[in-house]
Amino acid sequence: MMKYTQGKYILLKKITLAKQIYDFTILCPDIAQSASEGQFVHILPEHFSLRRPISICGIDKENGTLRIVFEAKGDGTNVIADTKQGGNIDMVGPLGHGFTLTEKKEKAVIVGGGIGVPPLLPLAKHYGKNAVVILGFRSADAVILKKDFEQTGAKVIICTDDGTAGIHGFVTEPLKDQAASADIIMSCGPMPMLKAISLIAESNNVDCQVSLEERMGCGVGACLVCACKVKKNGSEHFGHVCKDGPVFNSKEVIW
Amino acid sequence: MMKYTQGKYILLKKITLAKQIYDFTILCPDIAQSASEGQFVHILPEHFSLRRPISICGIDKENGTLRIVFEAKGDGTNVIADTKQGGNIDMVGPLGHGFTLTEKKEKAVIVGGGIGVPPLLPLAKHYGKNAVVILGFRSADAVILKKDFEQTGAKVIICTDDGTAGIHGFVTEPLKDQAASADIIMSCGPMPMLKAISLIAESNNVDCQVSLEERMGCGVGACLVCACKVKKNGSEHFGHVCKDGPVFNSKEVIW
Amino acid sequence: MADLSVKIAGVEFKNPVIPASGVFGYGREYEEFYPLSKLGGIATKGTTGQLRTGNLSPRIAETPMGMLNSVGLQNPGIDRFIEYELPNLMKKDTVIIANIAGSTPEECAEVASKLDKTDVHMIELNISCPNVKQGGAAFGVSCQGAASVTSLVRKATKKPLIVKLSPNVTDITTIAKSVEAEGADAVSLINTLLGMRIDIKSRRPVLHNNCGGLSGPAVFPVAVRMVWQTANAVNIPVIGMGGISSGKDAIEMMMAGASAVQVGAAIITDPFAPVKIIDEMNEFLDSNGILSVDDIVGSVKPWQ
Amino acid sequence: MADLSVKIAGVEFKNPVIPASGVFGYGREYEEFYPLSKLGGIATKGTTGQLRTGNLSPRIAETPMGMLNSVGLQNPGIDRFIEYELPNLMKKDTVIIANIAGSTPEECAEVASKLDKTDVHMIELNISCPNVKQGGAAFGVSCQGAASVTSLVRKATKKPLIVKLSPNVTDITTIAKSVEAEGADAVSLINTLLGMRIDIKSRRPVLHNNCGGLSGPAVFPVAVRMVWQTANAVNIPVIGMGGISSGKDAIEMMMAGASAVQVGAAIITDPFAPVKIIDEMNEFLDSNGILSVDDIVGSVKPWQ
Ligand SMILES: Cc1cc2nc3c(=O)[nH]c(=O)nc-3n(C[C@H](O)[C@H](O)[C@H](O)COP(=O)(O)OP(=O)(O)OC[C@H]3O[C@@H](n4cnc5c(N)ncnc54)[C@H](O)[C@@H]3O)c2cc1C
Ligand SMILES: Cc1cc2nc3c(=O)[nH]c(=O)nc-3n(C[C@H](O)[C@H](O)[C@H](O)COP(=O)(O)OP(=O)(O)OC[C@H]3O[C@@H](n4cnc5c(N)ncnc54)[C@H](O)[C@@H]3O)c2cc1C
Ligand SMILES: Cc1cc2nc3c(=O)[nH]c(=O)nc-3n(C[C@H](O)[C@H](O)[C@H](O)COP(=O)(O)O)c2cc1C
Ligand SMILES: Cc1cc2nc3c(=O)[nH]c(=O)nc-3n(C[C@H](O)[C@H](O)[C@H](O)COP(=O)(O)O)c2cc1C
Ligand code: FES
Ligand code: FES
Repeated sequence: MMKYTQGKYILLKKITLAKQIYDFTILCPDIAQSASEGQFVHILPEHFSLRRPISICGIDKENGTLRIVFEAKGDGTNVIADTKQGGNIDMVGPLGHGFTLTEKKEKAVIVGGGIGVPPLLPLAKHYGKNAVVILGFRSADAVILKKDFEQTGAKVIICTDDGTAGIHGFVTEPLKDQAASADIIMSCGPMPMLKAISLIAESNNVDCQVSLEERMGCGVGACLVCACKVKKNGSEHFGHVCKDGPVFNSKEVIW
Repeated sequence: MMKYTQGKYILLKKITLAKQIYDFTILCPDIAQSASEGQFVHILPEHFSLRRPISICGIDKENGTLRIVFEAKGDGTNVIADTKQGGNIDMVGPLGHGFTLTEKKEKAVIVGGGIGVPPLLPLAKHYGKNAVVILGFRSADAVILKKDFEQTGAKVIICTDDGTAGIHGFVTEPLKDQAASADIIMSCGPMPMLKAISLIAESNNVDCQVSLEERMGCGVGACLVCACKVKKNGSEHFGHVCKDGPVFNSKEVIW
Repeated sequence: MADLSVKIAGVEFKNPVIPASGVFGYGREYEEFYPLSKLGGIATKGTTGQLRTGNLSPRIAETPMGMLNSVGLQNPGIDRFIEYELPNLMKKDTVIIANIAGSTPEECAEVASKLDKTDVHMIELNISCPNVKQGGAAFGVSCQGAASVTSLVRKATKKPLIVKLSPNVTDITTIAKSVEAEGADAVSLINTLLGMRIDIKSRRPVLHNNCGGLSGPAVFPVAVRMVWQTANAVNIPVIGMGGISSGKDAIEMMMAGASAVQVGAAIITDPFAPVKIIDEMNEFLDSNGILSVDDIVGSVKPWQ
Repeated sequence: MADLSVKIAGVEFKNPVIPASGVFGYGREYEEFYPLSKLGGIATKGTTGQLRTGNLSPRIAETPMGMLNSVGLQNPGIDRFIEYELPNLMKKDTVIIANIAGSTPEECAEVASKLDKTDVHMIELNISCPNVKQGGAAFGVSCQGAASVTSLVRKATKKPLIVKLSPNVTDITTIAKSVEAEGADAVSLINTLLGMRIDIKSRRPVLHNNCGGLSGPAVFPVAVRMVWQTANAVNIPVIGMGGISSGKDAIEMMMAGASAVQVGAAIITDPFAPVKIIDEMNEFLDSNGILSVDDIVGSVKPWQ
């Protein structure tokens, strides 16, 4: 059986979550069937040469759909955002090495920042009430997916940089309270945040998985453009975010 | 006042006349206002670098619309043909030196071949019942604009290469019968046809205007890519189809 | 409104956007779209010693995000240019750059010396055309060829002299340095990249000249690289061009080291391109709090 | 169904479509999309004497109808390639072309001599990388550099040897002739054009390496021109590449003189590109009544 699929898939539902943040539900039974938490899809904006990697935010194997939530930031994601409901999305997937789930009964502390929040939703679903979810945003109007996370039964803590919603401050503050009792920490967001989180995890001796970003070409591990330095078995080498990641054990990452 | 206009204009009406032949009505009051018979508009297919020259087939100054009829032949014209009713057409116009109309009461013999037929419709309107219109097509299913020409009051003669409609044969046969009594001959179509027509005109000592084609860049006479050899005052030089033409006196053309 | 003015070889430009030679004729046609005084300058169609009819048609072909042309220096000759086109242009309140070319260094020098007696603001010497004395290789593909024609033209005129470089070379910086050494006041680049397209139905090259010059957005990354390399290699100003079609492109080219930009193919695609580019540059500078466009020239911070 | 098979330097290809070096790894990933046996051949990622880690990220940037890359020859080294990748590839029922490179002619020759003892079908020598012995200029930009590395590699192996040429040169035909003279069995072209992009917000080059290699549809007209020139200058077969993204492009490249084609950037855009290209070539040949793809090689009819 072939592991990867490429095709033009129908955009079933399109919602705007916040300014320039879109929530797409895409009919793609073959990709949905084999997708897992933390993987991504690689989307080609029409008339572009490079695909855009977007994390999977929801997997509905029964209905054969995937959910993605993304920011229309530059030229390519703006073109993707312009797709009309019923239109086509040219997509390759599911790609990458996602999060490694542990037993549901473990206490997972799930930490997301900004547009790094969406891929964490499936994790909250998995751990349910045993999860503590800490989400950081710029301000109240940038908060996304709060309800979705709450519906998983997880405890949800919101932080904003400007205090307009939830705790005024960074996600690292509530994390410090939670880390000691955590069985595992999982995170996605900007690099400085991930680095801070991995230090907290390390000092608490808790396993930590982080989802990284790098500019990509093929998305499948062949072209070697998405290299990032990683440590494995003591020695440094180049890993590839698209295939060895995007999710890495925080101890492997060279910050 | 500026002579040329460029803008995105609304496609009001889109009709399919024959296989791959489209009839567009475009709202462009500024262009319509100054357009005249035999001129063309220069249309940019989205994501292309070069515009496509398309002759004006109808000018409605009152409603501010232009009509164009064109064949979706290659990549660019296919993209233009995909424009939806209500969508935008990026257009520069009106361009070129068109037909020079003589008095309405003169006998004009108007000869068109294939997709060269559309620009002749405004001429038939001008000369009305004094016009004899000879239109040649591949076969019955390629015949376009027959009714439109008939409505002008002109006498319309249809020829087809395969005899499936009208006279079986080339437009030159009926032209030979009409040329002697003609005051003027006006024509648009493939080069070999135009050459044959200009020879008939010459032997009957009738003035003849022909509309030529050449690959174009700017469309306004600046880039010099649409050069064609012409004779003027006895000496040969390069004319430019976009500005000196597309309509030339047949005696100027070097065949 | 940021200050868009720039000064190159002593000549003041109200803004750094100049229609490139060959796409803008002598400005007459574009005056039907907008006043030419909006432009920083105008580089006129390449002019030679005598009238030239150019190559046979077709002379243009579409390519992915670009175009090939093979006009082949069609022009009415320098005398007619000086008599009929230049006086009109000089009234337009914009910098007039006379682009010149020739089949021999002597022809180029003769054209330049005729321009020296006019009011034209600058001369741009195109060295991408074939040197008949050297078996038809372009002047601009060897240091020696580039130097020899520059040296002769330099002697023929006191006007600010821009030498326009060919990108079809192994190392453009060596050519730039050799024309700098011969007294060029500035260099402009890039001219077109040599390319070809074939109509697979007829099996004929699309251009009657078989090959032609590639320009348009497709070549932009090559142009940025060459401008960056050249700006780092010479001490005279660099005028950048090749694929610029937006204000952002112009800003990028100037950050790479260009003191001004020229716009070619984009005008064929959209006659308003240069005025749109000026507006977009203004917008970018304003929204980034940059007071003068001069401040961004060569401001790229390369990785070590 | 037209006959798509071609023969180059004695090696039979079932069809003329070959993923280009660097975009296809060692095929493992694309086997998850389609069987590799569908392909005419596979050019593997450039392999050097020792493991190389390549350049720092970012290593890729988008450009109009193209892309820049600066991977920088990351590879596990020849020994690991021979031990771990090659045996797997040799089972795939397609022609395996080992692309090799090195910092010195000696390194290239050593890699070739190790491959000589394997079952690999062909060797493709990439001469676009810097020669450390010559101050870092690429071997491939001078006839002497190209000849010297070709000559040494030629002595190291009896395998059919393809030399892959750099387009960043004034005259590619002189380089092609000098590698032909040193015993190359074929040439392939074009490698990437040197380019640059700058992020105007951060004023940083997008690529950490500052410059990178341009490929994709944008370069297609340059590639067609160079293939045409080269095919007319040498007597050995030419393998054409640079911007091919459709069956029609492949046909055009073969009409220009290529005996087979490689596909790079298009695979990054669409993993199925090579199989789509094979299907589209078949369609074109069939609908034009052409029985064998061999018949179109070099069939362009230039204007006089
Ligand atoms: C594994 C992975 C998962 C991601 N998941 C999401 C998600 O769920 N939601 C979301 O909004 N964003 C996500 N991103 C970031 C997203 O890919 C970029 O925002 C997007 O590629 C930017 O494209 P653009 O056309 O807007 O920007 P442009 O500036 O036009 O992009 C130019 C090039 O740079 C690349 N690029 C720019 N920013 C990034 C970035 N941050 N990471 C990787 N490549 C980049 C683009 O892909 C493109 O190749 C993810 C990135 C990765 C690597
Ligand atoms: C003054 C003038 C008026 C025209 N009026 C009409 C009209 O009313 N209706 C109509 O159907 N066609 C008309 N044509 C022809 C029409 O311009 C071409 O069919 C069209 O440009 C082809 O574009 P494409 O994208 O289909 O083909 P492609 O093969 O993709 O075109 C590639 C390039 O070649 C050019 N080209 C190809 N064929 C021609 C041609 N015959 N003449 C000029 N350039 C060409 C294209 O403009 C483009 O630049 C006219 C041409 C001219 C010069
Ligand atoms: C149709 C056309 C004609 C040109 N003629 C000339 C010319 O006469 N002299 C010259 O120096 N450059 C000429 N050029 C090159 C341009 O001035 C410019 O260097 C090149 O096109 C790259 O810029 P662009 O990508 O913005 O077009 C011509 C370009 C085009 C497209
Ligand atoms: C990501 C990437 C990596 C490449 N690596 C190599 C390489 O290792 N060796 C080589 O000879 N060419 C390499 N190339 C060049 C391609 O093989 C090819 O020559 C070039 O990209 C032009 O073809 P294209 O336009 O189809 O991509 C690489 C190209 C890309 C895009
Ligand atoms: S994007 Fe190609 S290897 Fe990761
Ligand atoms: S198309 Fe530019 S001069 Fe005619």
